[in-house]
Amino acid sequence: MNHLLIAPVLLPAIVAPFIIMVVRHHMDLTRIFSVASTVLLAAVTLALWAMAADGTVHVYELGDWPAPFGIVLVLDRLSAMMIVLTSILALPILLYAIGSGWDERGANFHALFQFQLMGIMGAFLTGDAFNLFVFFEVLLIASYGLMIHSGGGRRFQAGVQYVVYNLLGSTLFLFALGTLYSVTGTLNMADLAVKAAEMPADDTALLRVGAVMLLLVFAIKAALLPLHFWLPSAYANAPAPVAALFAIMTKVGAYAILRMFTLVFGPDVAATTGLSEAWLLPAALLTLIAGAIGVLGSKKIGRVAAFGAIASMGTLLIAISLFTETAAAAALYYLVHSTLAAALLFLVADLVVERQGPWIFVNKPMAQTGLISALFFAAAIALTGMPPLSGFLGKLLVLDATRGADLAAWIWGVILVGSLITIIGMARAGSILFWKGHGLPQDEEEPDETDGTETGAKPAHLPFVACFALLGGLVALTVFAGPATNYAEQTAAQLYAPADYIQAVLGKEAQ
Amino acid sequence: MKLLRRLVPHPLLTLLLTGTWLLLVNGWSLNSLVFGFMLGILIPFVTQPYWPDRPRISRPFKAIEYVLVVLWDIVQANIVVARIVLFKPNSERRPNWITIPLDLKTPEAITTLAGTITMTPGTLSADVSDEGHCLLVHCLDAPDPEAVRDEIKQRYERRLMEIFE
Amino acid sequence: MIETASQFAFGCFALAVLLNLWKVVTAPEIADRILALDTMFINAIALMVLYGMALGTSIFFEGAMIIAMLGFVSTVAYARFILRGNIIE
Amino acid sequence: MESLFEFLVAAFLVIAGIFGIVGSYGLIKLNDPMSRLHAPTKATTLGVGGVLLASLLNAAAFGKYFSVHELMITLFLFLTAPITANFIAKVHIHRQETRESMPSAGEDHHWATHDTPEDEEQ
Amino acid sequence: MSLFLIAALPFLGAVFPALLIRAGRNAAASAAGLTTFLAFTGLMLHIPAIFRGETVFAAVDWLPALGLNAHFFLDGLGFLFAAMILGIGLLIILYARFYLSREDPMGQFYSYLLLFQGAMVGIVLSDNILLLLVFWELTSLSSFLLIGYWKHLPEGRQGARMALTITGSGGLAMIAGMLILGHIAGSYDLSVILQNKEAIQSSDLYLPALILILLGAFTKSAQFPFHFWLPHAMAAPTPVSAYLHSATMVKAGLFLMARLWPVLAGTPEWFYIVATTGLVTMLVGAVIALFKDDLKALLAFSTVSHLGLITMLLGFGTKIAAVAAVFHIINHATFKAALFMTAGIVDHEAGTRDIKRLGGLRHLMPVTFTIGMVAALSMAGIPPLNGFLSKEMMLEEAAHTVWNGSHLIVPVLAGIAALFSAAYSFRFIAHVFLGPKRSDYPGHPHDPTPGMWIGPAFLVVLVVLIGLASAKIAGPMVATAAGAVIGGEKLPYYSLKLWHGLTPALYISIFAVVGGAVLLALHKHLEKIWNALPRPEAKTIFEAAIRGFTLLSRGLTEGLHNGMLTRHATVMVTFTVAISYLAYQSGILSAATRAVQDPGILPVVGWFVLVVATLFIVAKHRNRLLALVLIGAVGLVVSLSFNYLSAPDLALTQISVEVVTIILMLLALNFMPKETPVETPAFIRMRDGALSIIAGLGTGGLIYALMMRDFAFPTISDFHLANSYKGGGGTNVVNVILVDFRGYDTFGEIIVLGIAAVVIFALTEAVLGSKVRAYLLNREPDLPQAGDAHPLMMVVVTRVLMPLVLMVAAYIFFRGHNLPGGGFIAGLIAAIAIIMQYMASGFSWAAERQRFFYHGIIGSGVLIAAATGIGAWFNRKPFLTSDFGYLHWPPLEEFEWATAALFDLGVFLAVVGAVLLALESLSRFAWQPGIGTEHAMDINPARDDAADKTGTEG
Amino acid sequence: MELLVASAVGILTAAGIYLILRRRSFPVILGLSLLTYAVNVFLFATGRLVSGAPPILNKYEEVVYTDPLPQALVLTAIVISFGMTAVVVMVALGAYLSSQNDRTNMPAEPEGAGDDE
Ligand code: NA
Ligand code: NA
Repeated sequence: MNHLLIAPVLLPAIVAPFIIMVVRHHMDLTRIFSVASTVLLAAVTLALWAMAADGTVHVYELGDWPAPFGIVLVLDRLSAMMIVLTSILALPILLYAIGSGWDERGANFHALFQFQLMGIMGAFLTGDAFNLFVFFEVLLIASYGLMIHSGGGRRFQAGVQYVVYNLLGSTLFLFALGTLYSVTGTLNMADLAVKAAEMPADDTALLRVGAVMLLLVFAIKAALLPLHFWLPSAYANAPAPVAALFAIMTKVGAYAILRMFTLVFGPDVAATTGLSEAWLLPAALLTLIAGAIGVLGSKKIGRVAAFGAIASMGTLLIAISLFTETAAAAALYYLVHSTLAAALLFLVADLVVERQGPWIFVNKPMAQTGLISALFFAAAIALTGMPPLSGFLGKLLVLDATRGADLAAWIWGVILVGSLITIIGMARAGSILFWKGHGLPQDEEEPDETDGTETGAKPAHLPFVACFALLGGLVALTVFAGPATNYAEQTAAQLYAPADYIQAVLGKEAQ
Repeated sequence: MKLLRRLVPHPLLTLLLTGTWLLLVNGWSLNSLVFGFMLGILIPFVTQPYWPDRPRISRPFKAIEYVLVVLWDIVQANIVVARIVLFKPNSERRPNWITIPLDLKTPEAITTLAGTITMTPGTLSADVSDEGHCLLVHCLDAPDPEAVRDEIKQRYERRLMEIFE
Repeated sequence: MIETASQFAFGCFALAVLLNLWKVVTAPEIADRILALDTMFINAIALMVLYGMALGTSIFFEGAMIIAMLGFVSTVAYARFILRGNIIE
Repeated sequence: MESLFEFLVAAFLVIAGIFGIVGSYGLIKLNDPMSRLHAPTKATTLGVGGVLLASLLNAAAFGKYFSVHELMITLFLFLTAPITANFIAKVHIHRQETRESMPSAGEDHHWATHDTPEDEEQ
Repeated sequence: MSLFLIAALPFLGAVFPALLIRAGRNAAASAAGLTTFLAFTGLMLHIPAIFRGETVFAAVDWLPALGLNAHFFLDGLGFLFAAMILGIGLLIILYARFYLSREDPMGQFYSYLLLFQGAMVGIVLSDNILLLLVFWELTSLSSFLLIGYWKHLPEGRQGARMALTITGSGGLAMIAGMLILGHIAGSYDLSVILQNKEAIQSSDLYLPALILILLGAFTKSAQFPFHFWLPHAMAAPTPVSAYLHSATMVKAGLFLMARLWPVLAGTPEWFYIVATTGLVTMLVGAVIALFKDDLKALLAFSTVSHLGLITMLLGFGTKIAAVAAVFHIINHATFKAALFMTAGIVDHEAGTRDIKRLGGLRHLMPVTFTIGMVAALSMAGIPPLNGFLSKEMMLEEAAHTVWNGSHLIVPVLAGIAALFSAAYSFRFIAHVFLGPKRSDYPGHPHDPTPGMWIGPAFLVVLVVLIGLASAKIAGPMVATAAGAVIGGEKLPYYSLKLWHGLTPALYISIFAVVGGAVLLALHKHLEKIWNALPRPEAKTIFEAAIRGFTLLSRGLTEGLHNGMLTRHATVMVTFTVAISYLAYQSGILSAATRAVQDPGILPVVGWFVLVVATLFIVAKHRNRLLALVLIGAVGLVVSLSFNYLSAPDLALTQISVEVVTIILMLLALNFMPKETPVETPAFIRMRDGALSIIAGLGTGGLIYALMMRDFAFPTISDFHLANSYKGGGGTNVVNVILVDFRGYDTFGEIIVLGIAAVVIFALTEAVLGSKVRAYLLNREPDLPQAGDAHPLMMVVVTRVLMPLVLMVAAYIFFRGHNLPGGGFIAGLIAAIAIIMQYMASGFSWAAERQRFFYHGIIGSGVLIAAATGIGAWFNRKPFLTSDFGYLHWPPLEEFEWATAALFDLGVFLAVVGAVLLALESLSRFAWQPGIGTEHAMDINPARDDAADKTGTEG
Repeated sequence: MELLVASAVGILTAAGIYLILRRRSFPVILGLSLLTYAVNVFLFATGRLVSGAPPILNKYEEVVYTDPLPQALVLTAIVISFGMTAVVVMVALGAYLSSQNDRTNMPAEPEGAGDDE
């Protein structure tokens, strides 16, 4: 029983109310606490990662009630990886928000940010299906607040859509959980796994409905076509740091699919076979195409980033939808990559928007063009899966892992053609933004006078530090691709051998 | 004494609340009494800002008499109204507005009167005048509005004057 | 005897609820609808108490009390909305 | 003795039922809005009161314990029903009546519901 | 020098110029030149080993899971290319230093150039085809930057994007091809793949792999029909053109074909695809080149043609043809780089590269003329220059090639191509340098500084030397490289010399040279014919295609993701229903195990009320207030149903939440339209209705099916019932679940509420901080307002009611653990008590008397709940472990204490704070100056009369 | 009884979804409220229907209790959806006030920007 397991949830859960209560009116203090908490969170998650790396499944029984009767937290390689990814993503984004002044453009940014982290951490760590719902709601409601942070008509309208759409999703989640409980009499994920495996062969219809509704819920979060419609306007209208943080939100959906459909409704569970074969992969392929086409067809830089995120989710979901161990390993590597890459692209897009507005159109050279265009180039390379960054490696891994699939030719074709369209789209956006209208760049860069950076004391380099930190993450993921894929393989192996997980959670009661 | 007044701004309310607690827990025990009394002190203290002035009740025993009178009237009038509702054709009914000039001044007293009027069937307090000197009452069936007005003033307002002012 | 009377009362209040519903749906004026809904709340209180009595339990008491307490709040809110637009001003 | 209580409980229940139904019936039968307001606020209040008395008596006579908390419901109904009626009446006056259609407000100018901001400026 | 270092040096070199931007042009050029020189020197150190026929390896694992590893090797072929890349690179770096103007950002240029150089070196040194792919795509990216270097030129941007699109798509195809190839061979390492010719060529996947890989090679090497990007890439500065199109980028495709020659070549598929493509490209490029007036365009198409030539040679699949290909690669690199640089000099000095405006430069720029002439003659295939030698070898091989039974077709077409090749080469000399001096050059032509001509001059010297003493100078190199191409097998007999006797090749060659001269003489007439011919302009087609696709994408994207929530929700519901149905019908529904319960009268009445009210809401939803009133009825029935169905806690919660929700909605509705207009046509409403009914049938059917069956396994709540009192200390099992068994859910739940309030607060701040504030301050009520905002009766009753309701809240709170109730319901009730006060006396009046700040209440609620949970740590128990016990303080009776109550207090506070913060925020929207009063009630005769007496108020 | 509850869930769902598909934010919010009722009753009913057996432990006699767990889940769901409703109401209000328009569909964006070459 290691209390460290609850720390990723508790730390932000305590810091956020503290910020609200005590330092709400002192921006500097708020920032210090927010950053300190996030740094600490990163340290905690890294420690947990180290704990999980040897393959042990750690269980924390909340309220000292044994599973499946109480709620348990479960730390395995996958959840450890996800919480580390979240915290190391959060830190640069937070620095960006501070550096760009986004955090002062509305109230309570930092509290909501911490709450958002709390929700994500909770979702990754829980071993209980209903508790997963609760933490989905925590992260969603925080995201509603962040999404509309600093207001504005269009942002509110996009906010309405985002909230309504996700409320529909939450409702579906409850329908699914109700169905599963009503059939199996349990909510604990490991226990559900035991029950699903023992389900009588002549009584599968209702369990299947519950399972597939759950899959659809997660698919909404993961922006699977045709459930992805919430994403473009939400991401494109959200404040940039928020959109960047949202890069992990789609991954929550991907994570949940991986978790539930390996542990509970895995390939070996007779009662739920064939739930997704017919449609999940085709939908993922269409997601990738829709994202790629969106990148090419977008008129705003923010939407380019949003569709880029959708395209990357398409690739990720293709790998996940095969439900094989090797594909899962590829998916996990790609997941980390695409999170960092999408976040980077959102931040870079914001650097552009701050200087010349949201449209892909240029009428004046902007400050720091060189740096920004280099970052954009890097982000675009990463997201389109061009070498040398990890996107290319991820793409190769996915292609390699899918070669045995029935639809391999389709998968390859879609991934490669999708890449091409994305490349064309990114090249188009980049060349218009950074080349067109930029005659010969001035050596003397004018200080940036646009609003949002008017606070003199603000360190203007912080946004760039944040971007380079994310880029550094991508580079590290590229250079250390060997160890990274090794971890991904071990994680996938653990996922596809759920007996250990079940044993760890249910203890002696496991059969 | 001043401290006590600040701590227990509405002694009657404290008693009422203590009684309420005993009613709520539906039983009598020392624990309940002590706890109810604690809450009875705490809650008026917390809500004091919303009830800054203190209503005077000069003759509490008159209040008991008043309650009994009203209860009796309610029972009686209920039957009357039931008969009107059930058996009297709408065309024979004489609904009417009545204006009751008020001698009562304090809001608590006026409210009690208005409440009484509403709770006794057949009459209903609808409004007060813009400076609070008259009460607007609606009668379900009042062929003789003056009689109703006089009865209200006699039967209720007089007693309330004694209790409140 | 209590059993029969209780059935009678059940029937009366159930019918009353249906009459309220009729009024809620058909009344021409919003004030009448609010009134009918308020009456429905009160009839519901009666039904709850009756049901608790029939089962010999006091478990429904709080429900009834809270409806008595709060039904009024929403009625006043509706009315205030019509009167003033802003219900908290 | 028990049968007396039984009779009383039954009687209260019957009375309650009758007043309950009369109240809601009045809501439909009475033909003008202000009159309709009388029916429920009076009859229903006694209707519920009857049920509560029956319940109280029933518990006292036949239950395992003495139960008085039903009085709380009565207390709340008596406190709130006049306010409800007052507000619905005000809605009626506001929407259906004018200053002219109302009876005189005695020594004051008009009724509070018809008080408009312009009057306050005078 | 380690191959790693050789491959890495250019990349390091790419970093320095970027860092040295401010140090000046020379610094940037020197840094670039130095790193390239170092790499070149390092490469040269391997000469002995390479010429001994050895292969140098350097390997480190990168991504072993995939088989993508940093494995490098250096053999003859790699050496040849690396030498060209680095050697010509050095010359280009020198040339560019003088070519680029002061305004061009020099650091950027050298960074891009070295990035590109590194990618090229990487390609030719890779021993791993996945690694090769990495570098391959990098060349596409870096060439994109180089071609688009002059950002202000639209042609530059278009050319860059076109190049990226074409070569990028080829690269993507090649990824697939390489993955297949590696799959067949069982390894992605070239050294392994090259040993597996049999396996590869007999595999079913050979043809797909071949086609996909060739797509990559052909696009990169500008083979017909992908050739059109190359001329448009000429928008780049000339040093870039010279580099990319002589020795490097376009040669990458050739390199790849040569590299994989041992395992891919020799099959009919290879021959017909590769040789034919090469032949056609050679011909098409040569013909077009003759009619280009832009010097660089002429050279570009000539490059296309020569690339076709080499491709064709590789396509022949014979060893001797491979030797010829290697030899021509070297020769083409030398004369073409020189020619591009010459063209650049002309452009730089004369101010134009339009042949029509040039001529007679021989007099003004003798050095340039000499260099250009020699190089062009080599390109024309005139002896004794090196171009002649390899062209002869090509023609010789062509003369022996049978294409689909025909002995003539290849030699004839090759001869025609050679003819045009001679013609445009002559034109380059004649129309630029020869003829009379003109008076209308845009610039002032003269020979440039030596820095610019040293590079091409050096190359021209090579051109001559190789021509004259080919066996000595180029022989070993050709042998080594060709040996590598043919896979280390024994080289066939060949000799690199000028005179081979009267071979068919010589006749064709003579025909070509003479014919070329004739064509040049007839150029004016031919040009007329050419211009009259209809010919598809590849660029236009490509641009139209891309533009069309972009517009299509835009249409699809904007059309589908247009923020139509109605449509998006429709799709979502439809999809959900369809997929759920599929899942249902593919399973087996067991027989019902439970009996239907007979409903009494109450459930039927309740059901009826609920259904009528619900349907009526749908029918009347346009009247928003009415809909809210009806929602109240639905809420009431739901609450009663919970009560009836043994869930008193739910009933209490439902009814309290209901009240608060309605208040919230009424507050919002105040600002919004009171009616919803009819906007959707009837058929859409019908469709929505049908969809809704199907969804309703789905959920209704599902819950019915669930209710009619028992749990398949014993439910975990048996444990909760059994342990609620023993282990949780409470008899209300629902409450014990909430605060104990599943207290963590509740912890999350209060945080949701807290966040909701924080969000609402932030939103309010945002709205009131915007221009909306002015609108709100001046907003007139949209419905007539009644008088008497704070009625006397309401205020007085509230004063009594509020403490009573708070008392009830306390009661509900304390009994919750054992009887229906608990912190959440108590919190709602307490909040409603305060709302009553707000409604009675108004926001301003009540807020002034507000003693607690809601942010603080929420925060303390969450913190108390968290602290209660953490408290368990001191007991060495996990978070949220509860404890309870009994206390006896005489004279009081024994009573129970439970940490769950403290947790519940946290819940209580969070709920109170959240609800009130939300409502307070909403109330702030309505605040206008003068709206509040100093009095609790508007009318108070006691107050007014007292004031009258003292005369303080009128 | 089961049929009543199931049909109520179905009707509430259908009404809720129908309203969510309307074009103005207010009916959408009404629809969400109805849908919330539907899902809460659904979730509640997964514990099967029992009347008169609330899960309040009786120390004195052996009695049957209904399944308490779905009740706890519904309570959590009610609270969460209350928070969500509050937020969606406010966001919709913010959207309306900021753009004087309560349509849920986003208006087409002004053709603010030029095109590529
Ligand atoms: Na009355
Ligand atoms: Na415990």
